[in-house]
Amino acid sequence: MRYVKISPENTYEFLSRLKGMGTLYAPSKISEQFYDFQEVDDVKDVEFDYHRTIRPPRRFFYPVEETMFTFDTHKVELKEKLPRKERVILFGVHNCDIVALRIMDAEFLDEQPDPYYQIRRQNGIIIGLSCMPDEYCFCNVRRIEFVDAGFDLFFHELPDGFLVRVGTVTGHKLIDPNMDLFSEVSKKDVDNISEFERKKADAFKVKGNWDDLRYLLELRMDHPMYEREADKCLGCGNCTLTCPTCRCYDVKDKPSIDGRTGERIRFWDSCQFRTHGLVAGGHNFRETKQDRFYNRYQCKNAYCPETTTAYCVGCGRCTYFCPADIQFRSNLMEIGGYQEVKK
Amino acid sequence: MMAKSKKAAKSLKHPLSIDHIARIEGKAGIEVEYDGSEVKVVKMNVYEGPRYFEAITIDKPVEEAVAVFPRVCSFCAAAHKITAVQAAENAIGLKPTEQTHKLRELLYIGDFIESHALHLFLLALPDYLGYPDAFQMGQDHKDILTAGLQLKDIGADIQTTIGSRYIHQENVLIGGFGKLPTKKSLETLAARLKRLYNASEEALENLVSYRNWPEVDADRIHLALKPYDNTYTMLGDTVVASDGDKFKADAYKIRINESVVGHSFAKHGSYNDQCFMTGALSRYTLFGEGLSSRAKELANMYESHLDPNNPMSNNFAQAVELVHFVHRAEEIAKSLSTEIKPYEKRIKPKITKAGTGVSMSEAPRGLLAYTVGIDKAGRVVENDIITPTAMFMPIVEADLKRMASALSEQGVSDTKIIAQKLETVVRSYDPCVSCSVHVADIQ
Amino acid sequence: MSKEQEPSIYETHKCRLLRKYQLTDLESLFLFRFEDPGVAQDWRFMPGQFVEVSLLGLGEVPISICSSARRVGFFELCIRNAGRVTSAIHQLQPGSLVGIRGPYGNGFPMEQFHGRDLLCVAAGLGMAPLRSVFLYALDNRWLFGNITIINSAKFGNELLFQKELEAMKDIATAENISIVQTATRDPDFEGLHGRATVHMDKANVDPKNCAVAMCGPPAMYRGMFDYLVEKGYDPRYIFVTLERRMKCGVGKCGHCNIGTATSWKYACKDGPVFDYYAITSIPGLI
Amino acid sequence: MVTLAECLGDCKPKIGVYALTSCYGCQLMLATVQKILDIAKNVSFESFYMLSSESRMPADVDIAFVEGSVSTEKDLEELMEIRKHSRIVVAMGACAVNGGVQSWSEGEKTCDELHKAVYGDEKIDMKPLQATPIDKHVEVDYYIHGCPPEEDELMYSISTFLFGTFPERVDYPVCAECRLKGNPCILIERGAPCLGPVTTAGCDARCISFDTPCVGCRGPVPFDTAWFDSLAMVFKKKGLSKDYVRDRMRIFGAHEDKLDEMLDKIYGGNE
Repeated sequence: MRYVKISPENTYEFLSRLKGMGTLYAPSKISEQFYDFQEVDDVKDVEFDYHRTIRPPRRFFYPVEETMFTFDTHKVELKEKLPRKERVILFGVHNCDIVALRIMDAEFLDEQPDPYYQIRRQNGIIIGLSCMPDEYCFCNVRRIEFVDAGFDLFFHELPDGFLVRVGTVTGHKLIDPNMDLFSEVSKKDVDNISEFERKKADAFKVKGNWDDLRYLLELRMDHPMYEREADKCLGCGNCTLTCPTCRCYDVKDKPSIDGRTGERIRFWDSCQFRTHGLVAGGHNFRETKQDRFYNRYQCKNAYCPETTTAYCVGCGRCTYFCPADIQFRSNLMEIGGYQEVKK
Repeated sequence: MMAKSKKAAKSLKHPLSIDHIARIEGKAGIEVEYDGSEVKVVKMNVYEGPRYFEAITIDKPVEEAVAVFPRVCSFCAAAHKITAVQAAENAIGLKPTEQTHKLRELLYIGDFIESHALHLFLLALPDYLGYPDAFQMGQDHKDILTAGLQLKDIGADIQTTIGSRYIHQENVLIGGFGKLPTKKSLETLAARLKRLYNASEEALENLVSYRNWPEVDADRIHLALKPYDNTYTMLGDTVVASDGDKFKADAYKIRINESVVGHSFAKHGSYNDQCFMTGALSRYTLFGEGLSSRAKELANMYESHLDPNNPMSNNFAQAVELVHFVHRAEEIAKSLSTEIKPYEKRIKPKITKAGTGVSMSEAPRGLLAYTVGIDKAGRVVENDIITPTAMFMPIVEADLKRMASALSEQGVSDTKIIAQKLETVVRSYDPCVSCSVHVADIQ
Repeated sequence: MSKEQEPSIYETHKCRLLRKYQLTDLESLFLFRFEDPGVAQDWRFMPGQFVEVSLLGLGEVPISICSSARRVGFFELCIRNAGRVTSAIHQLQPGSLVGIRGPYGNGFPMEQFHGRDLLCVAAGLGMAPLRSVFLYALDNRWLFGNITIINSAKFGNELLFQKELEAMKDIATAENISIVQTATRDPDFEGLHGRATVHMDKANVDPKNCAVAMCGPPAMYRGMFDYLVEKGYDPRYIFVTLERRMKCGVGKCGHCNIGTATSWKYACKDGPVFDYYAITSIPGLI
Repeated sequence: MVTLAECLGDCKPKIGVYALTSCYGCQLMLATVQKILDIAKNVSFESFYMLSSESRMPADVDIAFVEGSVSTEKDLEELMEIRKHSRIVVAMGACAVNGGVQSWSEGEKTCDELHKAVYGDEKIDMKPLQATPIDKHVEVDYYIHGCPPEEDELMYSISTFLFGTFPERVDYPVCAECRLKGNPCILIERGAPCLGPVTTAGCDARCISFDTPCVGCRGPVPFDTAWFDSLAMVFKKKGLSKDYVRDRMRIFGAHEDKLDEMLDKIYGGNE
C-alpha cells in the first residue's frame, strides 16, 4: 500500500482542489451536538473531529427518495429513469461507515446489481478519516475498527497533519497530480500512528469480539429485555433511518393530476413501521411494536459475510439518535452477558 | 345557482333569504324581512359553528394557547398569531427585539398581500366581471388571474419563508422565532416583489371601470390603528376614530363592545354604542397620507372611487393597499437581507408572576384585538378576542338594509338580482365569518 | 461498466390480459400473454415462483403463478381481490395491458420430486401455487408415482379450482390420482367436511417415497409436520411455501425478511419455498 | 375501499368541497395549490362555496372533501346529506379527522359550559354541539391529515382518485421525516416538547425544520401506533409535568381514546 503525508494547511488546499472535481461532501456541525455530511462551501467549515453524522453516508448512493420510473398510462409503459453520472466525493468517512458502504455494496451490487445504486456508487469517491471512539462506539467488537478496503484514500490523524493511505487506483489518481501537497512518511509519523491506534484501542468501553452474539440472541429469544425496551420505543424509525446499513425501501406510484402520467418512486422504509410486515388482506407478520423491535435486533446482528461479523458496524447512531434513549449496545451486552471495561 | 330563494317572488312583498353566501370565508346567509310595504330588518345569519376559543384556552399553558388562537381563521392566521403573541408578551412583560418586530411586520404584510389578492382576484373580481367563479373568469381573462395568483403566491411565500407556512404559522413564538430566514431567501423575496409592481396594480386597474353603488352611500364612523412609524402599516398601539377621538389600544374594552344577537354565532361589535366600519377603507381614510409614493399617486388619481361613505370603496382601498404593501414588503425584505442578525436568539419567556396583556393590530379586514391574562404558572386565566368581522357586522346589516330598501323603491323585483346585489355588498367588506364566531368576554 | 447494457433487474414486460374467469366471490383467474414475442419465447418459470404484477399509477403486487410451466408465452394468475392493486386488476377487461416482472423466488425443487409420489396439501389461496405443482406432475406424469391433492377452504364456495378438480376426478382415479376437497366450516357443503389434516388418511401415497408440497396458513404447517413425520414421510421431501410482504422480489427492499440472527433470509430470494428443516430450525419462518 | 373504477380510463369526477365548523384553511389550501387550474381542468367542482357561486348543497358528487368538525346540529344535518349524495367521503384536515383544536377541552368542559362562558345566558337560535370528528357520525372513506393539509397530499389524493385508486393513510410519525431531512433532533438536544414521535407524517417535518417543536397538528399516528406512553416517559425524564404534556398532546389529540390511559401509565393516575 502507498503511504503519503500531508500538512493541515495543505489538507485544506487539497480539499479545495477536490471541490473542483465534483460535489464534495464532508462532515459539518449542524447544531450543538449533531453533525451531518454537507456539501462543502468553504473548506474551513469541514469538521475533522466528529463522532457520527446524523444521516449515514449511504444516502449519497441510495437517496432517501428517488424516481425509478416515469410512466404514461396512454402508452402503458414504464420508462426507467436512471440517475445522472455525477461525481460525488465524500470526505471524512469513518471506518464504520466505510464498512457499512461495503455491506451496502454487497446487498445492492453482488449477484443482481441494482442499477440506480450502481451508477451512483461507480461515480463516488470515498475518503476515510481516522477517529477516536466515544462512549457510544463499539466497532471494535464488530472487528472493523481498522479498514483495509472500501476507500480511495484514508486520512490518519497525526500531531502535524495526516498520514494518507491510498486504497485504490482512483486514490492514486487523486494523489499524483497533487504531489506538491504531499510528502514522504517519516519513521516518526509511523510511530505516531501506532501510538494513535493504541490509544484508540484503549478508548473503547468494550473489548474482545461479539461473534457469539448471534447464537446467544437466538438462544435467548425470550429475554425480558425485549419487552422492557420495546415498551420505551416510539416506533419512530430513527434507529433504522440513521443506520448506515439499513436498506429497506418501499415503492409507491405517484400519479399526477393530469390523470395519465406519473412516477414510480422508492423511498427509505423502516422495519419499525407498522406496514413493513403487512400484507394485503390485513395480516401483519410483525404485528406488535415488540415484534418489530425484536426483528431489528435479529436483523442487525445477523451474520454478514462481507464483514465476517454482523450487519451492525457499531457506529452508535441508533443509540445516539434515539429520542427514547434506548441503548442498543447495552441491550446487546445484556443478551450476550458482556461487561464494560472497568477503568 | 347563484342563491336559493325560498319563493320565486314577483313583488317585494315576500321575505327573501340567501342560505349560503358564496365566495366569502365562512358560512353565512342573508335574511330580508318585509312587512308588506317596506324592508324592516336585514339580518346576516352566521351559522358557522362556534369553537369557543376563549373558553377552551382557559387553564391551558399560554405557549400552547398562542398556537391555538390563529386557528380561528385561515385567511388571517398570521394576524391572529402575531396579535395573540404580542398580547401574551405584554402579559409576561417580554419585549421582543427590533429585528423580531420587523420580521413580524414582513410576515404580516405577507398575510395582507395573500388575503387581499385572494379576495380581490378570486372572490370579488368575478362579481365585477360577471362570472360565477375565478376559474371561468380565468378562461377569458388569463392575465388577470395570473397576476392574482402571482400576488397570492408571493404573499404565501413571504409567510412560508418566515413563519413555516402560509396557513397557521408555527414559527412565530413568544419572544421571537425558532429559525430566522436566510439572507438569500430574503433577497429572493425582495427580487420577486420588485418584479410584481405591475401585477399589484392589476386589480385596481380592473376595478376602476366600475362605479360605487349609490344605494349604500351613508355617513359612517371609521376606526383604524395608528401606524407605529406614522407611515402606513398594521402595527401600532393607538386607535383613531373618524369622529376625532383616539384611545390607547389597552383601553379598547371601554370603547368597543360586543353583544350577542339571536341569529348569529358571531357577536356584534359597537363603538360607543354605534355601528362603525373598520378595514382597508378605514385605514385609507384615516392614514392614507402615509402610503408609499406609488400607492398614493394611484389613490389620488382614483380618488372618487375611495369614498369613505361607501363600503364598495373598500375593494378599491384594498387594491391600493396591495400596491402599497408590495412596495413596503420589498423595502423591508431588502433591508432585512443586509441587516439580519442570523444568530439572534429567541427570548425565552420566563413567567414568574401573573399579568394581563392587550394587543391590537390591523388585520387585513380591520381592527383585531386580543387580551390575554395569565397566572404565575403561565396558564391562561382570561382572554378576549374581538375580530374585525364581528366589529363591522352591524354596519354590514345596515348597508344591506339600505341596499334592499333602495332596490325595493326602485321597483326591482327579481330576487336573483337582489340576492346578487346583496351578496356583492357583503363581499365588499371581505368578511371573515369563521373569525367572527367564537369570540367574546369571559365573565 | 460494460454491465450497464444488461437489462435492469427491475425490467418490466408488457403482458396482455386475454381472459378473466371468476373462481369464487373474491378470486378470479387471469390469463396473460407476453406482448414481446422474444420475451414470450424465452420466459420460463418453476412451480412456486411468483411475478410482480404492475399497474401504472397504482403499484405492484407479488402473485404466485398457478399455471403449467409447460405453456410458453402464457401464464395464469389466481388473484384475490384484497388490496389497492388487486382490486384494480379485478376491474381490468380482457385486452388490457399490465406490467410483469419476474419470475422470482426459488420455486419447488421439482426435479428432486421425480420418481416419487406426490402429495399436495392446500388451504385457501394456497391452492394457487400448488395448482402449478400439480399441473407439472400431470404434464410429466411418467416422472411421478401416485398423486394426491388435498384442497381445503373454509366454505365450499371458497374452494379454488373446485370445478376443475372435480371434473377430472373420474379420469384421475384411473391415473392413480386422488382428489380430496374439503370445507372446514361449511355444514351445507355437499362434500367432505373438516380440515385438511382430518383427511390426510385419504392420501393415496407411500410416505417413505413421497414428496410433499404444502401451502396454507402457518398454523396448518405445525400440525401437519407432526402428522407427516409420525406417519413416516421423509422430511427431506417436505416443502412449504410462505407468504410475506414483497416489494422488489430480488432481495433488496427488505420487507420479506425472516428468521433470526443465525439464519437471516429473504422470502423472495431464499424462498418462498422452504424445506422441513429450514422451517423447524429457523424461528420466525412460520 | 371505494374507488372510481371508471377513472381507470378517462374521467372527470364530480367533486364537492364542503366545510363544517372550521377555519376554512383546508379549502384555502386546496384553492391555492400551485396547480389549482390543472385540478379545475380535470375535475368538475359541483360545490365549492368559497370559490364559486355555482355551488349547491348537497350536490350529487363522486368525491366529497369535508373540512371541519361537527359543531352544530346544522353541521350534522349537512354531513348526513353530504354522505347520502357522495360516493366517496374524504375527511380533510385536523377538524374533520381529529376534531380540531375546538376539541381541546373535550371531556373537561361540556358544550353548555363553553357556550355559557362565551355567549353568557343570551339565546342563539342555532343549536351547538360538542365538536367531534366526522367519522363519529358517518362512514369516512379516506383521511387527509393536517392543520392545514400539505399541498402535496391534496394533489396526491386527487390524483389517485383520477387514477381509479385511493390515497393511502400515512402510518409513521413526523419524527422519521425529520431525521430523513437531516434536522438536528431538538427533543434529544434540548428537551423540546416535540410531538414529532406521535404525530402523523406527511409535512416533511415542516415546523421542526424551523427549529420549532411539533405541536402535533397532523394528529396522532393512526392504527394505534401513536405511543403516547413512550413519549410521556421521555418527557417525564426531561422534567415536563403531566398536566403540561397532557394539554399539549390533546390540542389535536383530545379524541384519542388511549391517551389518558397511556399517560396514567407513566405519570400515575392522579397527579
